[in-house]
Amino acid sequence: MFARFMSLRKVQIGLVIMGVFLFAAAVGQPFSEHVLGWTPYTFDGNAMGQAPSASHWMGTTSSGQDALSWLLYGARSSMLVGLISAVIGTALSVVIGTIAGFSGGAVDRFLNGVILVVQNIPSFAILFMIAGLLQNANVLLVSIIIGGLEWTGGARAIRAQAMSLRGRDFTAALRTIGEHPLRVILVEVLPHLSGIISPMFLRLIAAGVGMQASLAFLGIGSAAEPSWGLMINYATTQNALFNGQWWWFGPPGVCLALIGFATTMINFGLDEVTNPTLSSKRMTLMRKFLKQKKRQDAAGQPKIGAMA
Amino acid sequence: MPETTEQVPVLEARNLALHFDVHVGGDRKTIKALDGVDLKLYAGEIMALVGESGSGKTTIARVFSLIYKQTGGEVFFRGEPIKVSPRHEREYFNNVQLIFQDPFASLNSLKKISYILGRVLKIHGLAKGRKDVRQKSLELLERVSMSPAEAYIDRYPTDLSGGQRQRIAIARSLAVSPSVILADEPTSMLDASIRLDVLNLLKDLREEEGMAVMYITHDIASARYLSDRISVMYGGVIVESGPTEEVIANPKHPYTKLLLAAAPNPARFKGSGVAIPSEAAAGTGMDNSKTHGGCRFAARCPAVMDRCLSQEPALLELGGRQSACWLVEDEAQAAASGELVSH
Amino acid sequence: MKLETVAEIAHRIATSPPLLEAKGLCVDYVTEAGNIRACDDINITLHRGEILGIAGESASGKSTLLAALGRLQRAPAVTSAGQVVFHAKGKEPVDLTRLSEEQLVDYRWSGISIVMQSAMACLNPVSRLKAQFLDVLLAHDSSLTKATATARAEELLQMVGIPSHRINAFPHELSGGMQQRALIALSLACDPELVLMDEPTTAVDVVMQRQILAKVLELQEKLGFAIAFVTHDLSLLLEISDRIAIMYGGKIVEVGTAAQMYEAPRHPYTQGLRNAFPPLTEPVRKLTGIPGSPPNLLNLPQGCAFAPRCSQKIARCESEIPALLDISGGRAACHLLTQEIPEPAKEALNA
Amino acid sequence: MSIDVQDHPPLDKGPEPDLEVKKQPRFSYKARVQGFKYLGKRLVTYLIVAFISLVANFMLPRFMPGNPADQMIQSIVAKTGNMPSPYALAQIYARYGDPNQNVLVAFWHYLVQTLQGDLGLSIQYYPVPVADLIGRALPWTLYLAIFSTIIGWIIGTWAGAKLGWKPGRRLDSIVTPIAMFFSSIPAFWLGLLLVWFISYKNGWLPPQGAYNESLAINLLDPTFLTSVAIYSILPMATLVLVGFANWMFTMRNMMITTVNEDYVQLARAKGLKPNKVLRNYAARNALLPNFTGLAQSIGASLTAVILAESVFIYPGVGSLLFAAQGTRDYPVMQGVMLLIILVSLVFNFIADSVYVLLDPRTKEK
Repeated sequence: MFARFMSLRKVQIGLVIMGVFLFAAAVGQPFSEHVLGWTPYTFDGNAMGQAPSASHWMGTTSSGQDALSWLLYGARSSMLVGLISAVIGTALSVVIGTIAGFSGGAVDRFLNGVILVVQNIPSFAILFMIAGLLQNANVLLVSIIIGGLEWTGGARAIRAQAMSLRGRDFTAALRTIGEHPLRVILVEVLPHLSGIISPMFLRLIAAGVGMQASLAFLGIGSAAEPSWGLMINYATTQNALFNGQWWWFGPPGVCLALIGFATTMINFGLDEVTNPTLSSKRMTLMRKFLKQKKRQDAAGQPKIGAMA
Repeated sequence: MPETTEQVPVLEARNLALHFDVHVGGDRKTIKALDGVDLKLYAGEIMALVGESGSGKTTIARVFSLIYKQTGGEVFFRGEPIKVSPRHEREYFNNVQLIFQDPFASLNSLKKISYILGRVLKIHGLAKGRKDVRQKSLELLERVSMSPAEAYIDRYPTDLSGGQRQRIAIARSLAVSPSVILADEPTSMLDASIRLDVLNLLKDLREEEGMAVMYITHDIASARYLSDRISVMYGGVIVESGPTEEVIANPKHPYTKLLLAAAPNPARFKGSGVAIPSEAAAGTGMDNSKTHGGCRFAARCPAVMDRCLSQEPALLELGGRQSACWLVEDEAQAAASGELVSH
Repeated sequence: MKLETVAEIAHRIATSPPLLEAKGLCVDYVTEAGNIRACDDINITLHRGEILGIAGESASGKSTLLAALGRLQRAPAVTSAGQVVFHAKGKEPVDLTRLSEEQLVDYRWSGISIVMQSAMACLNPVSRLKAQFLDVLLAHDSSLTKATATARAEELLQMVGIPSHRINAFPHELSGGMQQRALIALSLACDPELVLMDEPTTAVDVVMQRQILAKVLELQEKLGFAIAFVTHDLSLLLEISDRIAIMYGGKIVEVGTAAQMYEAPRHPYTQGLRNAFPPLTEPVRKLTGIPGSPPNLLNLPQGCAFAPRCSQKIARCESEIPALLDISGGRAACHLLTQEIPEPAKEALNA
Repeated sequence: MSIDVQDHPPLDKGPEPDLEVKKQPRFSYKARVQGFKYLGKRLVTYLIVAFISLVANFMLPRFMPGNPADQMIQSIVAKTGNMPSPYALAQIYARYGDPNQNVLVAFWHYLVQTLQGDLGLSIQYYPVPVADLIGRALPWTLYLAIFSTIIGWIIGTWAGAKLGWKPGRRLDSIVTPIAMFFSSIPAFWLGLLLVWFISYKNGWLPPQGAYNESLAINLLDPTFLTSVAIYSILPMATLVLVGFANWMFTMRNMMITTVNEDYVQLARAKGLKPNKVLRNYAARNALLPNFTGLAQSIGASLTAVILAESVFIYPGVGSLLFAAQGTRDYPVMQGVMLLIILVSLVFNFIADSVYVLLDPRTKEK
């Protein structure tokens, strides 16, 4: 299963993109500071609004900041938001979903009510309100709000799955051999939920990254944290696009799109592995097979017609 | 098995009932999955429980394996009421094991056979240390004729055929050396050619280890093949029971007759000159949520009488057999009066 | 219903013209692990008005074959070779495998219809029975009006014992048995010449199964359509089929009348299968089933697919695939039947 | 979206008991009552959400650093040169914390005011009531949200049905990843690109605003309506480009699964025209989840609409919010947030109603 997953082109592309961004988030800052010699906080008075060159590989902003170092610092804050909100959201949905699904009865009704309520709270509105009032939207705040509000879809799916697993014969069988209930959940059942957990985790990463960028673009983000959204915000307010400074305006948007793209690609791959009817590999094989047969038939016998 | 008064059944149900409320589109209704079942299973015997789906046969197995809790009546193990507490439960499951219908669902598909068998051995302290666990697991596999055992132990259930999985499930149950096996349609998901293997395995286990087996099935022919005694269920109650051959050869209850007539019989092959029953009784399975005035089979019964619509027949004794039908009572009375006359 | 003798059945089949012929039919499943041949070189003729039973275990290819006979195989199954010749009434015989979807429309439902295992899954959950009857009736008979088509649909439902007012029901409002009967009524809507039945009674209880089968046999006698009936339950097939084809590992291994299959099956697999159903009326004796498990189609043995489980195999069985050859009164694919064989094996065969 | 299924102990395996006597036609009184019951339950949930957001709206300013009430009064003084009116003062204290008043009493006043539609006065446009500002902006936002979602839905669903009917073709393998990329682009960034390329570089369409400002707002004037349509092309295009792909993917995957269902195969076997099978059998069933998602996503699309508005300086609540953010106009910010929550709840409720009407099976569960 895992080997099949890894062999899919979509998954490979998605994982490579995610890998690159994770790598940039990990080593981008020291690299920018020590190798490039620039940070978003340093201004090169000799190169303001310059196109990519040997000293500024991706050009500079109107005030002489190095675009590449912006991008690298932004990668860190984006990936941090994505990962933290994904971890929080996933943890919440797994815990609440399994407890609801496994306990049933009053506990389940209560938790299901909580899920329904939280599900209907538009997270962006809350985020905007809190961040706007506090005049601060640092990585942690954004992550906590996203993670704390966007777990409901996953929790519902996990609850349903846990309910069906609870009724499944193998869990009943485990009880009759005396297996501890906690072990049944953690060791036997949890692995069955990976098909729900992993796509949810990926979606939450994308949601966190996108939300943080949106806030920063609106100027609600923390101005002290260089991020892609803030970079686009500055580029917009300083008319980068209309001055032809594509190297300033373009890359952060492409980076944001690539993260969303990568997570969608991986999720498509997951779908294909868990549901073979969606397998594009098999579809391609089918098409080839049919084409080949058509060719053979055309060569061999009359194409259509009544029997003599 | 001879039924003597001293003998205490290993498992017994007295007036067992399981009613549950369901919601159908906002309506509450009560489904009577079991509605007063008396049942005894003796050590070393194979008893078949036969009936259509919805008759309650699987529910009985699930009450006996503590998956469902009855809402009425009592269940006994070796004459003692079954207590449900973690400590008692463990001891109980050392004696009573359930084999599920679907071997694809009863084994965790993400765990290897070695893990599945190893866990039960470890939990019950039947083996210590890696080597011992593996050795004992191999022995279990050999006991259900999965040989060479080495070829199977490191595989996943998904690599095995249905019959092989069912053997694994049986092997897991055997690990605790139970005295009763509740086999809930253990062969209905299996291919015909391997079905007999599993049935024979159950038969051998009874012969070699003296286990009692409750064999639940809708296939009356296989019930005949395997069992000593047969109980027929309909609508949550037992309507007929008795020694297998007698019930098959001379069914008393109209429902048993219907089941026998409906079962495919290869001896009636086309061209054999034996007619197949053209139209079985009309109507469908019993709706357990409806209340019934009289006999629950009355609506489908070809021999229905006025009395059947108003009075529910109880399970009556008749020469070592039991049947819940007014016709049988008449017969019994006739026999009794006949005896009187002859005396 | 009148009871035919074995000879009468044989005569009826021999004298009725062919309706559907499979010639060298192969069906492959295209998978990432490689192509799996689910049906391999199938040759069989179905006659007008005949009930042909196709028996086999899981993965024997029986359902795949049935679908391929009606050109209904779905991805990833592909008919990879061979012909399916259909002799429609008043038309030239035609090879169904060479027709386009559009051309097939002429032969669908009025020529060949199908009943599948799960009626609940076969009926469109979001439309009423009426709509599902009307679309097919109107598509195949332009002379019908909505009113006459509705009347016809109601008549069909009554024929299978469903009150005609139920025509306005959604599928989920019917019980399982009713759904199955509605599906059978639907299959007869356009007076088909052949009805393909894929385990039509597996999902219902034994009593309901008997009712449905009785209805099907009654209608078949009245209307005269042919049936290809697939099931894993050989004892059921013995009761209802004129002839039975046994499949194993994607091939037909034996064909013969019900009487032959019951009294003297020739192929060791058929013998095993025949003995795998405990009797209901005959004395009980110890039965053994067939050791081992069904073959893995991805990794078939070199010779006869049944050889690894066969208790009578000879050297040749492991290297050479036996062909389906005429034997007295039927056909079978087994080396034991076509060559000099040692006495003990022969005795076993004749036993 | 899924429906709550009551959890009950499993029955004996096998077909359900025959309940046909009890079954009712689709729109019977009973079925309707069941549908209403379900909707009633949902309504309770939404009321709870609405209440929670009211509480949050009330509480949040009280956790703000500094003293927001005083800050607000100061900025009003700085703006107008006068102290706010006694009415405005009372309101500010009621909403943003009066140390002399009991919190519960303050909450009660706040609640009564809000339910009467009184959201306070804007600071930026003092003394214009927030409700008026929002009332003017909301139609524009709803217009963008509803139309862009519906257009995106139609395009996505149609394309998904086509791709899923015969998947695996070359078209499928090209369109799918491209759509994936588009769906991941942030709306505001794409909007800016479009403005730059279409309006500034080529001057094909107006870059900002909702209509030609020289015209008077008159819904019966065709010139005005044409102008509205032309001005909305760019924001709509942005939202559709970003939004249609998700519909396409779900529809495509639903279609692939549905095409393999027995009833679609049976429809094929019936010899119906392929188009009819596609329409009446495959698409009709595959459409259900997409259809119910539609109303719900209009509410959810507000986020993207707000962002797009700020790019196109479209006079909706997004621009209002953006401006309020810049001037610390808390009453407007809070009003807009409440509104967004309420609007999404309304659309969620519409989605539930549609679901109850559409799927004949819902009521049986």
